[in-house]
Order: sequence, then structure tokens, then C-alpha cells
Amino acid sequence: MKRIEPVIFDLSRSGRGATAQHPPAAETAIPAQFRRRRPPVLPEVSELQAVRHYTRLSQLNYSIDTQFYPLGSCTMKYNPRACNSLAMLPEFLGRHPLAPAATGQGMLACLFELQEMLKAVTGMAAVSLTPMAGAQGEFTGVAMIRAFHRAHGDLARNEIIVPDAAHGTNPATASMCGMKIREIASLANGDVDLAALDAALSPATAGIMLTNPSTLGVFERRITEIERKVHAAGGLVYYDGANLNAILGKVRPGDMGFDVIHTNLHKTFSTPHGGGGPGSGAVGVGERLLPFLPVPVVGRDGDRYRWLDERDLPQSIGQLSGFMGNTGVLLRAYVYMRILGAAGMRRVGEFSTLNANYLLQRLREAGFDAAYPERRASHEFIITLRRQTREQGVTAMDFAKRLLDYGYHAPTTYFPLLVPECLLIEPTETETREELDGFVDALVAIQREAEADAAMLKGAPYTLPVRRLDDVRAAKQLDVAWKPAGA
Amino acid sequence: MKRIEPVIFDLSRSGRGATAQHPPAAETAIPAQFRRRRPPVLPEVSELQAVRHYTRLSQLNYSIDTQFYPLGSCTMKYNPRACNSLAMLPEFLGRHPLAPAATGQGMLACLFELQEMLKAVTGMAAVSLTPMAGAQGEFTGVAMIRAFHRAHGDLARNEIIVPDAAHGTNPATASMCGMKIREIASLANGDVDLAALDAALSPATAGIMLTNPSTLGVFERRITEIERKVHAAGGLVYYDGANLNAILGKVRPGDMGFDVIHTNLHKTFSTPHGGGGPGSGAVGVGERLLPFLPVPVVGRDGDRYRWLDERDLPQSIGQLSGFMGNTGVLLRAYVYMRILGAAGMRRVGEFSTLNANYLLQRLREAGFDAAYPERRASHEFIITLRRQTREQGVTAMDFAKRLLDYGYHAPTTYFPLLVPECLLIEPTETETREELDGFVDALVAIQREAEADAAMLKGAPYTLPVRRLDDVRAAKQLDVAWKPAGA
Amino acid sequence: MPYIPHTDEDIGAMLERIGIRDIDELFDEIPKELRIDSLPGVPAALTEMEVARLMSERAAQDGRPLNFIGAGAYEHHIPAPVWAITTRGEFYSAYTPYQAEASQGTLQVMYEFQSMIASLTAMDVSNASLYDGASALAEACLMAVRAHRRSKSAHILVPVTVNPAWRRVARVITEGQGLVLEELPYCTEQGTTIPQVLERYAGQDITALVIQQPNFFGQLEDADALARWARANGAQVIAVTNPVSLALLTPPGEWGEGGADIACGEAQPFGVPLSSGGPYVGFMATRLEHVRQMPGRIAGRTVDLEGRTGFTLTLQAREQHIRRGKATSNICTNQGLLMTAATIYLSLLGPAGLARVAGACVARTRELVEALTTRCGVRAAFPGPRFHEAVLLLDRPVVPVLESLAAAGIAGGYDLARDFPELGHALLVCATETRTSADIETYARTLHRTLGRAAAAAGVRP
Amino acid sequence: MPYIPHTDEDIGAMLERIGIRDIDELFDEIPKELRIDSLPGVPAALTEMEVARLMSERAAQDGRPLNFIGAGAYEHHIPAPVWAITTRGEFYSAYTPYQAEASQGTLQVMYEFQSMIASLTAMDVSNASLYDGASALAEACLMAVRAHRRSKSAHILVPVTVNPAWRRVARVITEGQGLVLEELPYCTEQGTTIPQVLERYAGQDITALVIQQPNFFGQLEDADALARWARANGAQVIAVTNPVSLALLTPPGEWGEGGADIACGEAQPFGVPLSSGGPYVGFMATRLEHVRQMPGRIAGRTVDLEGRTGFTLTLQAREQHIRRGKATSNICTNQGLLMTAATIYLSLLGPAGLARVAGACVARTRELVEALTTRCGVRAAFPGPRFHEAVLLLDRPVVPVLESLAAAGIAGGYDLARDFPELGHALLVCATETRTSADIETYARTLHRTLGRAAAAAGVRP
Ligand SMILES: Cc1ncc(COP(=O)(O)O)c(C=O)c1O
Ligand SMILES: Cc1ncc(COP(=O)(O)O)c(C=O)c1O
Repeated sequence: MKRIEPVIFDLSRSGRGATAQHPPAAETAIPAQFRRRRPPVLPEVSELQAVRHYTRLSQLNYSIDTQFYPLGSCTMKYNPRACNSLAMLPEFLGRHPLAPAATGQGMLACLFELQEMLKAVTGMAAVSLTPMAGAQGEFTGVAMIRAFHRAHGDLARNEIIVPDAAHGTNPATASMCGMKIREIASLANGDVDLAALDAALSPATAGIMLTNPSTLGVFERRITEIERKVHAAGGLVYYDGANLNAILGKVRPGDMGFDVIHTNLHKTFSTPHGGGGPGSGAVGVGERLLPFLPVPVVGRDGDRYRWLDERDLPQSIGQLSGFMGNTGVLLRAYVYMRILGAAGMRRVGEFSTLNANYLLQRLREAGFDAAYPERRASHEFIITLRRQTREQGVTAMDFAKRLLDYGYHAPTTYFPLLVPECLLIEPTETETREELDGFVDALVAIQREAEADAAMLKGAPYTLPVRRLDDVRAAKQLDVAWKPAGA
Repeated sequence: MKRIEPVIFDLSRSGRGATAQHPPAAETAIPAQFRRRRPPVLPEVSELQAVRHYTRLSQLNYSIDTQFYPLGSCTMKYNPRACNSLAMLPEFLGRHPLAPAATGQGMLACLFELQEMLKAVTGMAAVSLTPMAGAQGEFTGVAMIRAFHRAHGDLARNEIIVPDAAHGTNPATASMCGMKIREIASLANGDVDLAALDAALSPATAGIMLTNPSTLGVFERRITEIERKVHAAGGLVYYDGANLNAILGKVRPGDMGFDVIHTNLHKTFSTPHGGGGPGSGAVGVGERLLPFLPVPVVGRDGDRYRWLDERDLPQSIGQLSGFMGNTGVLLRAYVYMRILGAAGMRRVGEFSTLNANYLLQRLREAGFDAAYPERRASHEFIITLRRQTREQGVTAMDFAKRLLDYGYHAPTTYFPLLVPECLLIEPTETETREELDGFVDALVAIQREAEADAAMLKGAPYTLPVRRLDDVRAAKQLDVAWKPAGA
Repeated sequence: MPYIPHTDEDIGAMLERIGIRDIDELFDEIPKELRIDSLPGVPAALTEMEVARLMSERAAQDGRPLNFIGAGAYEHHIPAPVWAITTRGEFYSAYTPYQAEASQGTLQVMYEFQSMIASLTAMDVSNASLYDGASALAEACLMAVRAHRRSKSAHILVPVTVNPAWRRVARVITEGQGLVLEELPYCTEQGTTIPQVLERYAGQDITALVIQQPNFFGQLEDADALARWARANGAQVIAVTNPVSLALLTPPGEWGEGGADIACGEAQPFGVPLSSGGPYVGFMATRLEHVRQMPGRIAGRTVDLEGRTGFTLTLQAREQHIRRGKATSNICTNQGLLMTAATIYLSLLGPAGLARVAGACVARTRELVEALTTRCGVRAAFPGPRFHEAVLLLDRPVVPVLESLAAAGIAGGYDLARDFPELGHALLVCATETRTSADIETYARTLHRTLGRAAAAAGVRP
Repeated sequence: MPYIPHTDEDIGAMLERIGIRDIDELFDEIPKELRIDSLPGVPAALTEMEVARLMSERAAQDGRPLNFIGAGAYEHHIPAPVWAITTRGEFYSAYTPYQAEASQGTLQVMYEFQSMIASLTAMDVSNASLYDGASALAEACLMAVRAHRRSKSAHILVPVTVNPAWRRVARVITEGQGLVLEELPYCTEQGTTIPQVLERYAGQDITALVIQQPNFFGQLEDADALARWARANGAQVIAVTNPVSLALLTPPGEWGEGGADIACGEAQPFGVPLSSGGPYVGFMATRLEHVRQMPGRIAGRTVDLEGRTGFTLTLQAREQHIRRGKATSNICTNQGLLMTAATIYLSLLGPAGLARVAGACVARTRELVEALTTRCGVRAAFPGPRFHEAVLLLDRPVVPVLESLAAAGIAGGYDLARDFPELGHALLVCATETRTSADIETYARTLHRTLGRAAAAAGVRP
């Protein structure tokens, strides 16, 4: 009976508008040959209609602010509101990126200090803040590795080694950089198969991309061995720091001998995910890659800050965004790090790990199967529902959809690809024990439902704004842009 | 299955806290005799828990931003977001009320111009912005009337005439001022009964409080006659301007000869209702009451603004709030009025009236009974469900609760008291024709439901966070403050 | 047409449906001679962009002076979540929760606020806000008269150490009902009310005694002794408190042996910005036995048709919309949104955080007093424990000093000359947890310079 | 412990359940020699209040200069509802909508954004954002190579009138895959690309031609002629546009006869603040036939089990999380929140409002150019129609002039010396609807003074 919210275009009426937002008409004198013949079809709605529409749409979402959101690999922790409001002070928002550095000393001071703090927590020699997300950070890293080999005349090194558990962006990035991908297997215990690594190393090896703790939810125990092997083979070592949350303040990639790392500020440093972004994939480098760092980087001359560019860093791989990356995201991360401080950052690693291991323990006691039962969980872990699929015919997807009915966002499903029917569960340090206990209760209840009436689970969710959606139809009968009726 | 949101105290755990908000501990050295023995019981929750809790609670509300909200007498129009963000500029928020006027010239300029605009739209000689809501505006008005008679040595005038259709605050205010209330009847056509007025007038008459357009949703046609009669009897005339929205820019209380008016800035000038306030009940006065205006008032000396107080206005009734009223609300109203401008204000009157009359017409065509069928609607109107109550046994309450299921907030029910089973419906000018049509469709559908299954309606609402609530129990088994279990 | 959605087609169709030709016909019941067709005096419309520019310029003009004024309104840090959530449309643009089922958010917040206020004050029940602290005191006086059935005098004793603006407001609001608010003098050495002054009222019909703790000067009254006297003499106790102080100080409900009958005050310090004086949020709490005399909205917990917990407005028979001329007050619209902010604030601070805020206020004000008295040649007017603010004595009129501080970007305090001439050149200053040592240093340096320069100009040695 | 809810009791109970004694044991799989126990280089924690003070001071230090810079980022009025809604927790703190049923809000916004971009560009389909305009151009080049099956050269012609920063970014991002971006010179008299320069590529295997309209100088290119050449010579057309201009200018989908193949650009002007360069929001649209080559998220409309309309991510087989090394791009996290802001912005502006914004930009920039050329002795570099910005020629190096304007609170434009030395002392200026005549007057007056004073100092007559 309650209305499904229509598409904004369906609310549109010719001649309506939020006119308080329309500047007065002006004479433009653009010659006819350049002029558009028909105006674009955009919504014509009142301000109230727009406000009501988007407010209602927002209410259809699950989010950290409303639900526990244990999406593995995504670090859905509380995004402190102060980070938003302080990054959105009018002076910061109003500043043009090309305005003279003299009018941006306050902002640049924050970014400079952020660079320093990221150096400290990663143990790297230098940091560039410009990559606009993790994947662009990866791109930056691989591009620097490429530039390093080129600078050494080592043109044949065009292979990147990637463990099979890697996030999809790792191989995608390698391809984007024109590299060949050598995938290597993981062992049954979650560590990388060193024999496979040995076999993969060759004079063509440009480097390895390693996620640690890996997306299997475990810390790679032989990390220094891997580092040494790759370096010995002439390759460089790349650290996908997306899971830095797990080890923050406990162990540093720089100390493991890595040449480059990207960090997802939108994970570890709690800038919001915004329903798909923005992020920031700041990269840190060791001495080897320092000359290749992307520009711009914030430098300090005496007590003045300024952006360093290619003129300062002539070997830089160059620029990756129109200006200097996602400054607003960086300011949010800066605020977060200042509020946490050194001790707070260590606690992030500790309590995210505590929460994950507690949750894993409770789920195992409740009869769920850990994918790596003999391992400590990092800040996340995997349970596999292979048994349930075999016995009750209910899949990880069914559990996930049913969890939504219980008021929890689902964990990551079907990733990493090598664990069948898996749920990758990351509670983060900002959730309470009660919330974790409630989640266990829900999974237990669903397990009972599966045993009693598996077919019911197939129909889940039941209480969300829509029931399970037809993805196949979405791809086949492609409708990705609204068309006026009859068009 | 989805959790009802617990009371925040039930989320509390001893030792938990949103510690980013706690300043460092300091030595206070307060002598033991003054010290509290047990700390107060306040929630101990994390910042995320608080954010999640109050975000979820907010989603349980209907509001203008999410629903059509045709609550009669309340003018639930769109509250432009700009009014909020511009009133909340950091300099305005941070200013202490007792800081020297030199540091508040920008704010005072806004309030001074607001006074001028309110004078212009009400047609009064002067305005004070200090009353903090409509009812305090009424109090101010009656207190000024009292002061006027006293100043004229007219100590016997202690009766206030109030039509039976009046809002409850009118008689309550009169009592609060120590006045006796003479209630007079309305005619079947919605106008005041002049014979009753004549009978009520006497040497004890201090004044009359008149709402126009009245809460019956009609304009008092013999307004000037009433004004003349009361003035002739030595009384003063008070204009309850809560319904000013209906006549904005079309007719002015000052031109009708009124001595004092309060306006609800939180209705006509669209400052938000905030789930119960704040408001502002700025009062305008004619020449007679000018000396008695409450302080402070913004004055201008050359190009400087300052607050005028009792030293400037020695006959003032005095001060009604700790400082100068609800400044932040006043700034919101100021922004609203500047964006509307003179033409926009006239349109408020026109389109709120158009929407009401259109909606009334459509409902009448759909078979609903207007309480005052021969009258034009003002910006609101009454339908009575007396017939439905008689025929199907469903009440105005049942219709109201069922409307919630249809995604509409209910109109005002059972007010004014003299129309049985009434709905007082005020659509406001900011709603679209489609929204009004949808509302008609819902009422028609409910009428059909009433005919088919009246008992079902008694159980409404069905789709809200709770079903119909037990008000009797709430009053009998009073639970108005959380107690720890076992306390 | 800003904020009006009607297209020409809409207007045409609507007029046709109503059966009229133009909108003006809808106003044909209004006497012709009264109708106007323009609004001289109201400027033409601006766009949102233009008004935003205007307001930004006016705000910039006002600046952000470093604030050391208290005197009833306090600058505290407001946690970022407070207003991010309070201004969510669902809170911001809702009405008073008349339809309980569609307003559970607001109603539950009210219930939580009431619970917090009751606990802070150690009273049984609280309402869900009054306009502000001053009007809350007025309402408390009126309520005391209603609640104290045996007392016929409507005679209330109000110490002069109670906020003078609030005393003025209470007088304006209560005089219509014939209340007599009689002032109790204070000790100009101690800055507090000496319980002995009450002796001359012994045996008289006194309806209530008001006690403000901490008092307007920031000094701590002997609330226990005052409350004991009231109880012994058949008078009710109306407590006025800065609720931040209740994190540390004995709550009104425990004053003397029996505690206060009514506790009221200003909850602005709980997450509500200074905002030039409002909107703020008055609070009031009382004993269960008096709940039916209390003004203002009250939310209660109850159950729905299915037995689920829910919240609703309760005891509405006290209110104007039901009881009309016999209501406990005329209040209708109150300060709901600020009440929401205060509730979120208190949830974020909790008992530990609030105690720290209170403690920091004490410590900072002490630091301020020390800095100014040791370095600027002013002296503290009163000894004895104080909270939040302090009275300083200058050797010259306060206003010119404040003006020159203002020119240096400092809001230096509140001049007591109007209300307390007997104190001489007295300045009320305040430092909350928001003032750093560097801020205090800035104040001390600037005041030193100001006094020195003025003195030099006048040929006086500081 | 900021943002961590664990009480001592929680910790004890959790450790016990896990069966360990302290949290450090959880890290026992990490080689001991790697573990650290402090973080020198990271300062100690501050409270939110302290950081708020710090950030406010830093913001105040930066001030709010009057801005006349464009060059790829534009100051427009942002309607108040845009960020009030965008920062609602449900949008702000949600992830990419992997669980469609619990993310209908975000998904529908994506669908609406795609619809708006498709309509503005007159293309069939759009994605739901890329990082920014520069990286969108890079992705467009890579996509063109994938989409143009017949072309083997990966050779793309890029006029020098395309934003130089974007050209740099495109080069960095595409060089790994061996793309060759070849620069096309422009006419230094007209400030546009002369279609004739293309003649020397006739008959060559050119994968695509990039056309930026309006170009980096704000001048209007003969997009029709350029696009026609591309089509006639078997090259794809990659359109780069400021989407505000599309309210008035021929959209890429209608350039020449066949229209562009890919349209991309920066949607920052749609409600996204300047914010020192980001986060912004790149967009990309294409023809239906190329949709499977497009990078980025796409939301599609479908039905649920009960046949109700709903939205879901679609064509995910293009993306890295499915296709991994063979994906159309490595992009994962994108600019969802800014996409949300842009969608709300466009809903509030509508076709009429956006046309007015575009028109005001044209008119204001014309007014600015007139004021500066007639009063300050600078001259416009190029004739011909322009949009949004203009190149001015000075008689002396630009940087010192900009610095002295900055000292007067004016961000006076962008120095073209680095990228366009052939133009001499060239300054790119811009005025949007946010600049008033008074602002332009302020600029003209200040520039006049600056040039005069500098000239006087150097003994030069202006
Ligand atoms: C392990 C890992 N690496 C890389 C990424 C890519 O980061 P982004 O989404 O910011 O591009 C992610 C994000 O999901 C990830 O989980
Ligand atoms: C006609 C009328 N008068 C007076 C009032 C009282 O105004 P307030 O609620 O602002 O005190 C109202 C508010 O509902 C009203 O409708």
C-alpha cells in the first residue's frame, strides 16, 4: 500500500522547478551553430519533491549508521561525524585547487602531517596522497615498479605475480599497466604456496602483489621469506594494504621490506564509503621507488608548504588525477588520525582482531565451519557453508539474503573465489560485543530455518523494500537509463 | 524479526563511552558537602551506538521531508534547507547573546529587517521578535492589553472574549494572564455570532482574541464589524495570526484595525517544527500598544543596530525570555522571507488557498461532507465524518490511523471541538496537485474499506512501527522515565 | 515560484475543477476594501545563492570573538553527531507527535530526555522541554502555587543571586495571576544567600523558596540549609540549576532532607549553540505527586494492540488543547528540536564525560581567575567554592573595558553594573572546557594591555 | 578509547571465550621480529574538541579568496539540500550496493544519475561515475581501443586544446597498454583546433580523436567538423565536455552526423565543492553497442520475485571483481557520494535552471573580460564564442600578478606559462553565476592597481 518511490523523472512535470535555485536569465549570445536543438531531459520538480524523493530513497539503504555491516574486506567501521564536518568547513570547501599555495597553508599543513603519519604507520620512506582509491593506488604501485625496471634498463620484466586469493583489482591493475599476470596458489592453511612462488619467479618477474593479512583472513606467516625470494629474483614487492586495519600499530609493511604499499583511507582510516566512494589509495614507498612517486606531493620549505611536481621529482611516474587527488577524503582521514593518536591506532588493530576472533569462536561453537580452522583470524575471517549447501541445499547467497531480514547487512559472499559458499566476515573494532552476539543469534536462527524449511530461505529477503531481484533479467533486458514513455 | 529500537539506557554498559567527546579530567576541588554522592544514571554508549540509535529513531517518524503532512492549523509546508544552513553559519551559532552589539551587527541587521518585513506583511506599527512561540505571542498580546488598560486606570477590565472555535492556547493564555474567559459561539456558517458578541461585551471587557481565518477554515467576513464593536465597548482586539499563511499578501490584520497580532514564524514563515518546536511568535502592535511592546527590540541609530530595552521603552511589559527570544528561528524566517520576496509572499496566500479549495472540491465530489459547505476554504478546511460514524461506525480517528498506512500523515482530528468527527485538513502551497490527488484516492479507498470491513479500520495502522497505542494505559500506568531493572 | 510547485497546467486544471476563473476569486469572502495587491516594504525576491552570499557576509562581519561570557548561556563543545542527526529531516520537519504511531522517533527521544533530566536532578518525572530557563522558572512558580494546595499566599521568595534576567521574566509571566515574588538579599562578601535572612519569614505563609545552585555569580549556595528551612516552614523548594553542574553537585532531589519539589533550568549547555540567545531549551522536573500540575509535553511508555512497547503523549489533560482555560500552562509549541540535540549530547557524554566537562569548567574558570587576578590587578569579589563563573572587581567602569576587549576580538564577560550596582565595577567571567590555557593567556595579556593603556591615558598607575 | 566500545568486562569475557589471556596473543602468527610496540611519528590523541579547534584555525588561515579560477574546476552555487541529503548516514556510510535489496536507495540514485548523464550527452548509456574527469578521459582512451575492433594502432589524436593536466593523466594511465596519444596543434590566433590539421592523418589507422568542447581555453571548437572527419576516416570520437555547457551546446551524441562514441568529463560543477581538487566525479557515457566495454559501475532496473520494480548492479562481468585480469578497468571504489550530490543537484536545477547557470557563466565571463580589457590594459587572446572561461594576455609575467592579487584576497586565474608558453604572458580566467558585478568590479579595480603599482615600481607605463 505504501508507495514504491518512483523514478525522479516520473515525478517531473513540464514547467515545474526548484526556482530558488535558478539564477536570473542572462543573454548568452552563443551562435546558433553551437546551440543544442532540444533541451536535455532532466527532472522538473519542486524543491520539496526533490528533498522528499532523495530522503525517502536514502531510507531504503542499509548503512553503518543504521545497521551492523560486517562486509569482509571493506572495513565498515564507524565514520566519525567530526571527520565530515571538519573537512567541510567553508574555507576548505571553497578553495580552488589552483589557487596560490599561500591561500592553502592550513590545508597543506594537514596533508603534510597526514603524509608523515602514514609514513609512520606503514614504515615507508615517503607517501603520495594522490591516488583516488585503492585500485588507483595499486596502479600507482605497479606503474612505479615498471618505471623502476625501465630506469634500470630492465625492459623484459613484464610479469606480476598475484596469489589466487587476491582481490580482483590486483590482476585488473596489472593488466591495466600492461603486465602479464602469473597467478599462484594458496595452501590449504591460507598461506601462499612457496613452491608455486618459486616456480613463478623468473627474469620476467617485475614484482609480486601481496595482500596481507590476505583476503583469506589470515596473516601471511612467511612474509619475509616471500619478500626475500622476490627481491632475490630481481622483482619488487607490492603490499596491498587494504587490510591494514588488522595490523595497525602492531606491524609495519615497511619493516617487512616492502617496496610499495597502498592504503585504503576509506577503510583503515574510516573515511566514508559513500555508497561506492570516494576513497583514497595513498601510496607509501621505500627508498627504491622514492624517485618515481606520483605527483603532486606536499613539500615543506622552512615553514611554508607547497605542492611538489615533476619539476621537483623529475623521475615521477606523473600525475594521476586532474588536480591533487581526493583532498576532502584526505582531510577526513587526517581528522580521524588526530583523534585516534598513536595509542588509538594500535587499538584499532587490536580490537578489530579481537572482535573477529571472538565472532569466529562463537560461530564455530555454534556449529559453523571456519575455512581456516587452525588459524588465527585477522580482522576478518571466512566461514564456508559448503556443508549447508550439500545438506540443506541453502547457499551462502540464501544466508546472506535472509540476514537482511534480521536487520544485518550480509557479509561479503563468494569472495575470495577459492573458498566455496563462503562468507567473509569483518566486524571491525567499532562494534560492541552485544552486536556480535546478536549476529551469531541471527545466523543460528537462520541455520535452524534452513533445517526446517529450506525453500523459505530461497525466497528471502521478505521484509526489505523489494524481494530478491532478478539479476539475469537486469543484464538481458538492459534498462540503465530512463526513457520518456513512448520514446 | 527486525528489532524494535531499545531505549538508549538499555544499550548502556558500565564503563563504555564516546570518549572522543570527553575532555581530559581536571582537578575540581569542590568541597565534599556540595558533591553528588552517586553519579547520575546517563547512557554509557559508544559514539556509533548513539549515532545508530538516533538515526534509527528518526526513521520511525513521519515528517514533511518524507510524507505529505496535511495537519490542519499547523502549516506543514516545506522548510527550505537553506534557512537551516544559513542560520547555522558558525559565526551566528558561536555568538554569545551578551557579547557587545558591535560584534553582532550582521545578525542584528537581519533581525531589524525581519521586524520591518513583518510590519509590512501584518500592517502593524511595530514588531517585537522575542516571543518564543505562538502561545507566548498570545501571552504578550494579552499582557499588553492588560498593561494598556492599567495605564488608563481601567482596572476593571479583566475579561477576554474567545470564540468557541478558538485554539486551546487562547483561553489558556487568557487564564495565564489572570483574565476571565467569555466564550462566544460560532454560527452554523462558521462566522462568529455577533449577537453573542454583543451579549458578552461589557465594561469588564479587556479585549477579544480572534483567529482569522478561523480554525474552522473560513475567513471571518464581519471582521471589521467585530473590531468596531469591541473597540466601541472599550476593549482591544487581538489577532491570532497562526493562520496568516492563508492571507499573506492579500489582506493585513493592521488594515482591519487590530491592536495586536502574533504570527507563528514556524508556520507562515516556514521555520521547522522540529517535532514540537522551537517556534517564534513575533508580535506586531498598532499605535495603541506600541509603548508596551516587550523588550528587547532591535533599534537602529544611524548605521548601527542595537537592542532597545526597558531604558528605551519604559512602559514595556518587560522581558519574556532569558535573552532575546529564539534568534536562530528568526534568522531562518529572515532567509525564507528574503528568498520569497514580496511577490512570493503573495503567492503563499494564493496557492495555499488554491490547494485547500481544490482538495475540498475533490473530496466533496468524492462524497465527503464539508463542515461549511457554503463557504470558501481558507488555506484549510474541515470535513466531518459524522455520517460515516453513524453508518459504518468508523470514526475520524479510524480514518486518521488508516491514512498512516497509506503513507500520509493524518490531518488534525477532533479539533476544532465544535465539529463532530472532524478532520481539519491543510495541504499548504508547497504540495503538488498529484500529491493532493493521491490523498483523495487514499481517503476514497479508506471509505470503501469502511463500507466493506469497518472492523479492519479499527485495527489500523498495520504497517507502522507500532500498531494503535494504548493511551489509557499510558496515563494510568505512568511510565515517563526509565528506571534501571530492579529499581 | 520558489517553493511552489504549480505549473500553468496545474493552475488551469485546479481552477476549472473548483469552478472559478482565477485565484483571486477564492478571496471573495474577504471584504473588498481590506484587500491589498502589493506589499511595499518587503524587498523583491533573491535567489538562494544571493541570500547565501548576503548571510555569509553578515556572519563574517560578526566574526568569532574569543568568548569568556557565561551569565546563563555557555559555550561548550558540541559533538559533531549532535546536529548532523538533529537536523535530519525526520526530526527537523516533523510536528509535535500527535499521531503517535507515526512519531515513535520523536516520542522515544522525549522519553529518553525525560529520563535523563529526572536522573540528573534526582527527581521522579520530567517534562519534554519548556521555552527556556527563564520561562521555566516562571512556570515553576506558577506550578508551585497550584501544587501547594495548603498555601494561599502565592508568595515566593527569590534570592537576588538568582539570574536577574530570569527574575524579571518570572515577574512578567506570573504577575497576571497575582504572584508575589519577594527578593532575598545576599551577602556581598560571600556572594551567596545567607540562610539566616529567612528567619524573618518564619511562620508566614510562603508558597515556595527558589534556590539557584550554582548561583548567578557562580558561587555555591548552602542549598541544603535553604531547602531545610523551606521544608521546616511549609514552603516548597524550586531548584534552579545549570544541569552541567549536576554531574558533580548534589542534585535538587537530594537537597536538605526532602529535596526540592520542582527543579528547573536551562539545558542549553547540552549541545545547543549560543546562537545569540536562542533557541534554547528549558527543562522542568518534579516529584511524582505533582506530575499533574506540571506544564509541557510528557511522553509515556505504553503498549500497542499487539502488546509491543511504544510511546505516546500522556497526561494531556494538563494541556491547553484539552483543558483550554484550565490547563497548567498555555505552552503548545515548545523546544522539541533542542530537546533532541540535548538528548543526543547526553548520550555521547554519559556520566563520565559530563563529569569531565563540569570539572573542566571549574578548573578553567579557576585558571582564568588566577591569571587575571595575578596579572591584571583585578580581584575576585567572592571567596568560596564556585562553579563555571566568577565575579571580578575592576578599578574602573566595566563597559569601556569590554568594548576595548571586543575590539581585540575578545568577549570579555558580562557587566554587572545594571543589576548589582552595590558591587561596584563588577565583571562576571566564565571559562568552559572550550577555553585553552593559550586562550586564557590571550585574555590576560589583552586585559593587561587594555587596563594599562587606559590607565596610562588617564594618568593612573595600574 | 575513541570509537571503541569495549568495556573491561567485555574484553575479559571475549578473551576468555577465545581462550587466550591477552589481545597480543591474537598476533602470535606474526613473526616476532616484525612486531612493534609503539608508533613514534604519530602524535598523541586529541579530543574531537581539540581537533575541531585546530581545523577551524587552519581553515581560517586559508580564508576565502574571491575566486576567478576555472581551468577544470568550477565554483557554482550548491543548493542547500544537496549536501544536507548527501551526508545522511544512509548514503554516507553505506558501501557499494552489493546487496541490492538493502541498497535500493543508492541503486536508484545511480540509475537516475545515469539517465541524466545520458540525456545531457545525448548518448544511450552512462556509468555511475569514474574517479574524475582526467582519469575518465584516460579510461575513455582505453575503452576506445577495446571498442574499436578494426583499429589496430591504438593511436589517438588529442588536441592541445584539451586540458593539459588531463592529457598528462591520460598519458600516464594509458602508456602501460601501449597507447599512443598524439598531440594536435591549435591555432594560436583562434584558440581552437583547425580541422585542416587532421588532413595529414587521412588514410592512417587512427583509433580515436578526442574533442574537448568547450576547450581548455573556454573557446568553442568546431566539434561538428572534427567529428565528421573522424567518422569519415574510421576513427572513433571521444568527447570531453563540461557538462554544464550541455544545457546550451550541441551534445556529443549529436556532433557531426553520427555523434561521439564516448562522452566523458568532470561532473564536479554539479553540486560538488571545489575542495582543493577533490573528491570530484568523472562521468562517461557511450552508445548502447559499446556498453560492455565501458568501465565502472552500472545500475539497471529489473524486477523482484513478486514482479515489483527494483534496481541492481548490472553487467558486472565487465568488472574486476568478476573478470579480474580481463576486466574493462581496475576501478572498484568510485565516487558514489559525489554522484549522489550531482543527481540531487540536477534534480533541483532541472533543464531550465541548468540553462540559466550555463547562460550566467557565459554572461559573467563576458562581463569579466570586458571589465579587465577595457580597464586594466590586458587583452583577450582569442576572438570567437566562448564558454565559462577566457584567456587574457598581460604585458608581464603572470605569477607575480597572481601573487599580489592573492594578497588582496583574489584568486585571479590560472597561469598558462607552463603549458602554453607560446601564448606569452597568458592568464586563464573564469566567472560563474556566483560572481556578481561587484565582484568583477573588485577584481578590475585590484588588477588595475596591481598592474599600475608594479608598472610604476618598474618605471613602466601601463
Ligand atoms: C584487498 C583489497 N584490495 C584492493 C581493493 C581496492 O580498493 P578500492 O575499492 O579502493 O579501489 C579492495 C577494496 O575492496 C580490497 O579489499
Ligand atoms: C490557531 C492557533 N493559535 C495559536 C497557536 C499556538 O502557537 P504555538 O504552538 O506556536 O504556541 C496555534 C498552534 O498550533 C494555532 O494553531
